[in-house]
Amino acid sequence: MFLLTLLLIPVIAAILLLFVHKQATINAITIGASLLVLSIAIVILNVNAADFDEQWLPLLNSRFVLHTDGLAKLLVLLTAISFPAIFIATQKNETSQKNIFNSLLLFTQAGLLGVFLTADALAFYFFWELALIPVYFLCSIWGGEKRIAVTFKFFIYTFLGSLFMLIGIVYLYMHTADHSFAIKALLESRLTATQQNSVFALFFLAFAIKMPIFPLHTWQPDAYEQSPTSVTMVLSAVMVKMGLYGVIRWLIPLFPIAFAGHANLVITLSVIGIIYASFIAIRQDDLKRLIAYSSIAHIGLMNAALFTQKQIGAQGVLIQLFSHGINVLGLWIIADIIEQQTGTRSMKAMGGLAKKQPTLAILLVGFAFANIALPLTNAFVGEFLMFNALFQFNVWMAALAGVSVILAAIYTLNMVQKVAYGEVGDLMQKMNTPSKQAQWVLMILLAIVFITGVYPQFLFTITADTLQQMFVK
Amino acid sequence: MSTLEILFFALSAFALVSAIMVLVSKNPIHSVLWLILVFFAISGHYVLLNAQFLAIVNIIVYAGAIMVLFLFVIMLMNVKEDKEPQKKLWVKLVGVVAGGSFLLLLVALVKQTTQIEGKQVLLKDGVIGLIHPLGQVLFNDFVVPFEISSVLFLSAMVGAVIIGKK
Amino acid sequence: MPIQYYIFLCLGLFSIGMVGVLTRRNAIIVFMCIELMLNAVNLLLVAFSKMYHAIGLQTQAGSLAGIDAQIFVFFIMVVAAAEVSVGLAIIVMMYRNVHSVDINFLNRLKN
Amino acid sequence: MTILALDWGFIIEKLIMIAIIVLASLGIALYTTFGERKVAAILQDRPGPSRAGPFGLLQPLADGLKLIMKEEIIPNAANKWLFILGPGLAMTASLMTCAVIPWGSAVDVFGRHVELQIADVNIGILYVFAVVSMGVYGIMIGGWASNNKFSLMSALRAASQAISYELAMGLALIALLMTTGSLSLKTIVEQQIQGNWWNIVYQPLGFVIFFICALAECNRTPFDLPEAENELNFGYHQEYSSMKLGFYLFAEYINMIMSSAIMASMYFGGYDLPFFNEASVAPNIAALIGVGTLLIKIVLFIFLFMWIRWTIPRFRYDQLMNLGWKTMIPLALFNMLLTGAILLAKL
Amino acid sequence: MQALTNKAQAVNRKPMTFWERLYLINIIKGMLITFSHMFKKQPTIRYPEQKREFSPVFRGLHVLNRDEEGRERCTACGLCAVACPAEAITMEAAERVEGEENLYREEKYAAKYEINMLRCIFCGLCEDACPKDAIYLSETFAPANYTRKGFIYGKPDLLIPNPQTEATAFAEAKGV
Amino acid sequence: MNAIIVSALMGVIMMFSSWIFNNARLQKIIALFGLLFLVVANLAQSNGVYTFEIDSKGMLAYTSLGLYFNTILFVLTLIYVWINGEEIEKIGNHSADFYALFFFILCGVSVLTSFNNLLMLFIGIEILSIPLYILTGSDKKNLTSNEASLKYFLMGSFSTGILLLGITFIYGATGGFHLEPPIINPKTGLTNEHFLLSAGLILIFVAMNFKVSAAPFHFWTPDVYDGAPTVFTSFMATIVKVAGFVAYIKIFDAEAIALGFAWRLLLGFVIIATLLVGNITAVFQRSVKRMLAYSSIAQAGFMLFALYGTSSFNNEGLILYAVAYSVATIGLFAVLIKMKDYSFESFNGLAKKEPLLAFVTTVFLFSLAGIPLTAGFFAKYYMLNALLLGGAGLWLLIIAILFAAVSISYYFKLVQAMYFISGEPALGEIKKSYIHKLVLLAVIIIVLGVFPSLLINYLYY
Repeated sequence: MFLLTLLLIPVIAAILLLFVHKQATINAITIGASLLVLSIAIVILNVNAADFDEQWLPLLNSRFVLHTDGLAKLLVLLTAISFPAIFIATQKNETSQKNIFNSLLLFTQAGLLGVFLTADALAFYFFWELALIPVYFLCSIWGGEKRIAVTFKFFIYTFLGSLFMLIGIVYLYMHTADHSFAIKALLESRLTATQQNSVFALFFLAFAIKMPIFPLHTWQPDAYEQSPTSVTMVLSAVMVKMGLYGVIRWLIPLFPIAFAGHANLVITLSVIGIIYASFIAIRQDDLKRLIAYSSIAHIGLMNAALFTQKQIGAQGVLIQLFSHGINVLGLWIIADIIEQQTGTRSMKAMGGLAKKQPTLAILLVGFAFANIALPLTNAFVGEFLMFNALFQFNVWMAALAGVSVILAAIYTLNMVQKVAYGEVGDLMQKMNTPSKQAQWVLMILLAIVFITGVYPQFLFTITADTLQQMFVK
Repeated sequence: MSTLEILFFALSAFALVSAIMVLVSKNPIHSVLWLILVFFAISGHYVLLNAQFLAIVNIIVYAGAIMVLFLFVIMLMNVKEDKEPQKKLWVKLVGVVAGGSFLLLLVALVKQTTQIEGKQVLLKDGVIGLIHPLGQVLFNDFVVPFEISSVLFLSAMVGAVIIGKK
Repeated sequence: MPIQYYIFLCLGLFSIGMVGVLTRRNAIIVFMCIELMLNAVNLLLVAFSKMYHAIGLQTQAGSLAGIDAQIFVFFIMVVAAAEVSVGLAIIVMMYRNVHSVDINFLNRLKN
Repeated sequence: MTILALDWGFIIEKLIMIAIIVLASLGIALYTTFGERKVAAILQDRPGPSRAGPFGLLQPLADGLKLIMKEEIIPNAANKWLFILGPGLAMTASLMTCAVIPWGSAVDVFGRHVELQIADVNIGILYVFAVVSMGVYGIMIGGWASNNKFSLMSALRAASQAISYELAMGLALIALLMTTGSLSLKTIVEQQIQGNWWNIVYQPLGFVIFFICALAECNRTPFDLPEAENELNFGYHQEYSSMKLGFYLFAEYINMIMSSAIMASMYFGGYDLPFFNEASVAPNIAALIGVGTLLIKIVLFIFLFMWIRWTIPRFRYDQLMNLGWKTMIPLALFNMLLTGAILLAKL
Repeated sequence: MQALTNKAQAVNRKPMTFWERLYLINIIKGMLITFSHMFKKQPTIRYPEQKREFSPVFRGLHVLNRDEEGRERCTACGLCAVACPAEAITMEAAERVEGEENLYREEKYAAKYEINMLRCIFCGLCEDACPKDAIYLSETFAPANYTRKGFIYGKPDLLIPNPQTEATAFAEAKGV
Repeated sequence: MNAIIVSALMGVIMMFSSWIFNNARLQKIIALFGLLFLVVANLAQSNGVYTFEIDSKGMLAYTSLGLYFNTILFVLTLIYVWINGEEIEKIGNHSADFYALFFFILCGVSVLTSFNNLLMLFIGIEILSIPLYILTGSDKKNLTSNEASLKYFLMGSFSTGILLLGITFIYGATGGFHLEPPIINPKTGLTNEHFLLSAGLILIFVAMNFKVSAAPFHFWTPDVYDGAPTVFTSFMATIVKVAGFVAYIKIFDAEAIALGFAWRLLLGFVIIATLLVGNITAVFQRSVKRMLAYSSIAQAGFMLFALYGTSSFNNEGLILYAVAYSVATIGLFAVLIKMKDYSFESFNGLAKKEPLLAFVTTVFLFSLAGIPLTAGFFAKYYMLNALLLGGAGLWLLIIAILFAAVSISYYFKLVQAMYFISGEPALGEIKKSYIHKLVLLAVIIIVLGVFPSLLINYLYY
């Protein structure tokens, strides 16, 4: 029951919001609900909550199961942190029909939590889509000029991917002994190598699109750019993690042979993606696009590390899942503050943030360091472990991927340079002090960045069981 | 060649030629008349097969009622030869080729079917074409479809009224 | 008479009807060709019926084998009559409005 | 050669009979035209044709001669083949009906046992229906081929009228067939001879419907819309002349004779002379008496036809259709249901 | 207005009763009426053989009369032409010459005497007007003709046969 | 038998009520009660209460599946009439006659769900088709309606001809019309001996594809659906189509196994062609009505999956698909009727003006697109299951999925128009109660989208 409340709170709050029109109440409900979720998430971290297990579709032998393990806890925590952060940081933003906007975001949250918590393949698919559809509406209604086409592309891509996954699920379902969707049952379905290969491809397509991995990434920069920033935050902080979550939760245990067999290919693609995204990020003028491409690069690295099948790589990825979310969230919030106040995303028009708003500039620099994965920041530990694994897997790959660190440094610092330093741009003149709440949120996030950077052990502890499961064979 | 065979081939040739004339005739009225001849030929076949009831019903229903309606409608519309819409030549060619290949395919299929090899059709004899056994079977074994077909007629009637009313 | 002869004859008639449906544009003629097809089917059914009757008679005198096909033919005729009434009503309705029985009348207008 | 193995005697017998019946029908038809004029005259208080021969008895011959001698005209714009086919069809269809009518019981001629019926098919009535439905074509084709709008209109009227009333006619007959259980006219007649009553007693309503429909089928007044002079000039045979016109006229009269014969056979005992014991005379004589009886019945019916013609005015077209569809068919259905109910009750 | 007869009836607009709507009774009534005519006397007269009696006042074709000796009575006085309302009569007079006494009764006679039968209305006024009893209307009527000219009757057509020379014809013409 | 007799009787009652009562409202109420009665009668039979005990001599065979389909289709018709009653009244002044035709169609439906003899199949299909020809042409002054009706009629009769030839061949091969699995040695499969039988089956296959508008025999569908009055298109595309599928499954469940691999190949080809034609063409349509016509072809492609194998998923899937697809389509057409014109542009900004209506429409579209939480998802899911259990290769599933994704593009075009493009919607007058009826449909879809067992469980009771 306890786990179910995690899903119910956002859903109930979302439905409530549909009937509320007063700005203050809207904010109160939204933030209250998300904070409630956060508190429960923190409780779960320490208490092992009992599984929620109910009959759902008796004919299909599908059960509604919510189950926590380290991976789930970690990502639930990330989600639970992200949403209040987003809501608080953006609560002053002017949005038409804010109640619906927030309501849809809360639905997304429920979907995401469901994805991370469920232990039933069919329910997993359900939540996967549930997380997507509100985003489609959010982006299409409140997005930028080209929102309709771009969001549609995004939607089609991800939906198509998920449909492939659905076939995979159906296929697996058919090969379980008693036709069940439960993960345990799926794990017991021993597929032959060829079967594994094909089903692996179906699943991986869905995850690869979500992450996204080169060459399936084309939807991402456009979508990030055109979406309203709150949504972009959700997308890049949490949603992309769905892909990696899927790889860890489904691909590795279910298709070990295929997983190993495809490692070279996937890692190559990932590395190409890393380099490619980094180079493009360097050339970007648009702040949001820059962050987007940087995100592609980071996710690519995580994916590559996962496919090395090395324990340290996996450990790194597990940490980085959380860290990257926090970092990127911070960057987005700052980018949003700037955009909200200056009305531009072009870095050319910026500059001199440090002079106008030193606090904000400091925060920006902090998150930028985390993005480059400087030591002491949270990302350092993860990236270090991941490179280690890559190095063990293939030196050349590691070397190539290593280039990305340098590139990341180039574009991130370039961004900091353009935004924070130099002459105060015309538009920058309009810059006011961001709201108290936003500043607090950023500070807390930055605090998390450094705390986990210095003391990553707590993340290791949470994910230890997952890691053990992955490599117990 | 026995009389029956001569009759069979004569009627078949007659039917086929008339059927082709239905297609070829430009004037719709001529088509109708040729079609009536086809029906007569088919009725002749029925007689040959000793399906008397069907032979006569065929004439009453098809030649007597249906074709009169056709003729009636064509005359009512006064469709003239020169007003007759024509399809393009290639469409016609494609149609002929399609029909021809359909025929060839099925004929080839039938030729290779071993199941019916040497099976003979009983001509002239047999009581099943007579009205008495037919009536018995129709009202015993086939009474349900018979009754249900009344729904068909009702709907056709309602429909004709709906469509026919101004 | 071998059953094949009947099958070939009926297939011939059926195909002629089909060609008519495909090549003619006058709705009435197309409809007539459909009737021709139905008739070909009827004849074939009767031929089959008599084939099975012959087989039935070999095993049992006075057998009524094959009679169901003739009843089927009867139903086909009857249904065809109902269909014709509706069909001609539709054709007349169309004629009233467009003064044509061309099945592609509207397409012709579009071109 | 199986062709030669046929029963030649049988064929010759039938051929002779066909010849006799056809010629007789033609003769009767010829004299029916005369009768028509005479009856019309009598009903209108005048003597009618009386010049040619005693009482004008040769008048029909003169008329026939005149028709044959007249000039053949085929209109330029007419469809020649169909123009010729039309009257031919009409005539053929009318004459074909007589094949199934039992003209009398059997006679013995030169040692042969000859049934006075061309063909005793077990679907006799259906055959009649089939042939009658063919008759419409003669009118339609002729009317259309004339390329005259009056002819065409008239042909259309004839066709729709025929179709409309054929339905009610069939339904009325079904009720009769339910009681007789046979479609063969011979059987029906024999049932009436052996039974106590003629079918008219069991099926009065059916007979009335059948009779009215027969009037319509023969295009007789009050249903002679196809020939409504005031609207359509002369009707479907407007463009016809000479013997082709004659064929149409003959066809009409032959239809009348045949429908009278059928009605007589089905409802009035056919060649059955009531209160007369056939066994008391030689079979041949009895058969001849039967033929005579039937002929008398036919003549009476024809007289009835004419009597109606000279009494009742023509219907309007919508009245005709209303009568057919809204009165006759429901009535026939009702009759059928009633018969069925009674039959069931008797079971 | 006073009705002349009592046959007029007001139009009955009552809806027909069931039996009336069946029409059958009326049809049978009508048929009985026609049937009853079968037994009525036929008024037909078979014409050339049988002829209808003329009424006593019948006025037919004109006849120019002669006296007992066969002489024409007409003296061409013109009174008949004057009296004729349809102006159908024309005549030309001539004087009797020597030797013609057996032909004409008076000194003056009609050389030409024509009646246009297409104009004549057979009123008989000419007969009334004639002082000499020369013209009177017979009991026959003008036969058909192919031309208009044929209907202009001259003296040869009108004169009654000579009782002296053609006694039988005269008697026949007189219809006695 | 209950359903057949009651529906025929109700048809007659409606016929008479057309001239007894001159009040369209009353007629609608009678029709609704008649439908209710029909549902009750059918349920009674499902529970073993045979009001009319008639020995059909093997012509009809009642299965729980058939009766269940009856119930579903009757309820759908009930809903359809309940929502669209007023629109039906607007077309001519024959509403009672139209209801009568509906009842006759339902009679045909109940024949098609329970036939056990090819003769009954033939009669059932004809009872189903003839009223449809008329409904299509019922907008008498409208040229497109006329032409649609004519085309539908000609194509329908043509396919009937082919069906009959197929039946004849089967008769020639088996000597009977009963639906029995032909005796074919599964080891040797089809040999020369069975050519007649297979030819017959293939011809029936072609004819049935005509009836359910599967490619390449679909070409009449867009014109007919487009030309017919929109209310009736809604009826045709849903209830009638589903009935066609029920019959289709019934025939080929029994007979198709005989064809073995060839059958799979053939069906696979038809499925792919149908999906291809339906989806790709639908993308390029400018009129929503035409788009829905093509989409119904595409959906037929999905329903064809139910024919692929012999698992229980076939029937369950078809039930779900029938309901999901029909409810959504009825709902969409009900919305479409209220639009002044059928272009996509006319939906612009609907969400602003009528948010509830827009939401409901979105639910319908989602269901058609097969998005989770709507009934359409489970429908597609079951079909995929059926396909896999039927032994289809993954490739077929992947093609199906690709086309499902394509279908998103045209369904979402409407969503985009409603929500994301501002404009004045060309919406006619619409009553609150009308929208509430549609909300009920949406609720059905969502409830079934979460708990599809609600529907399927009944099959096994």
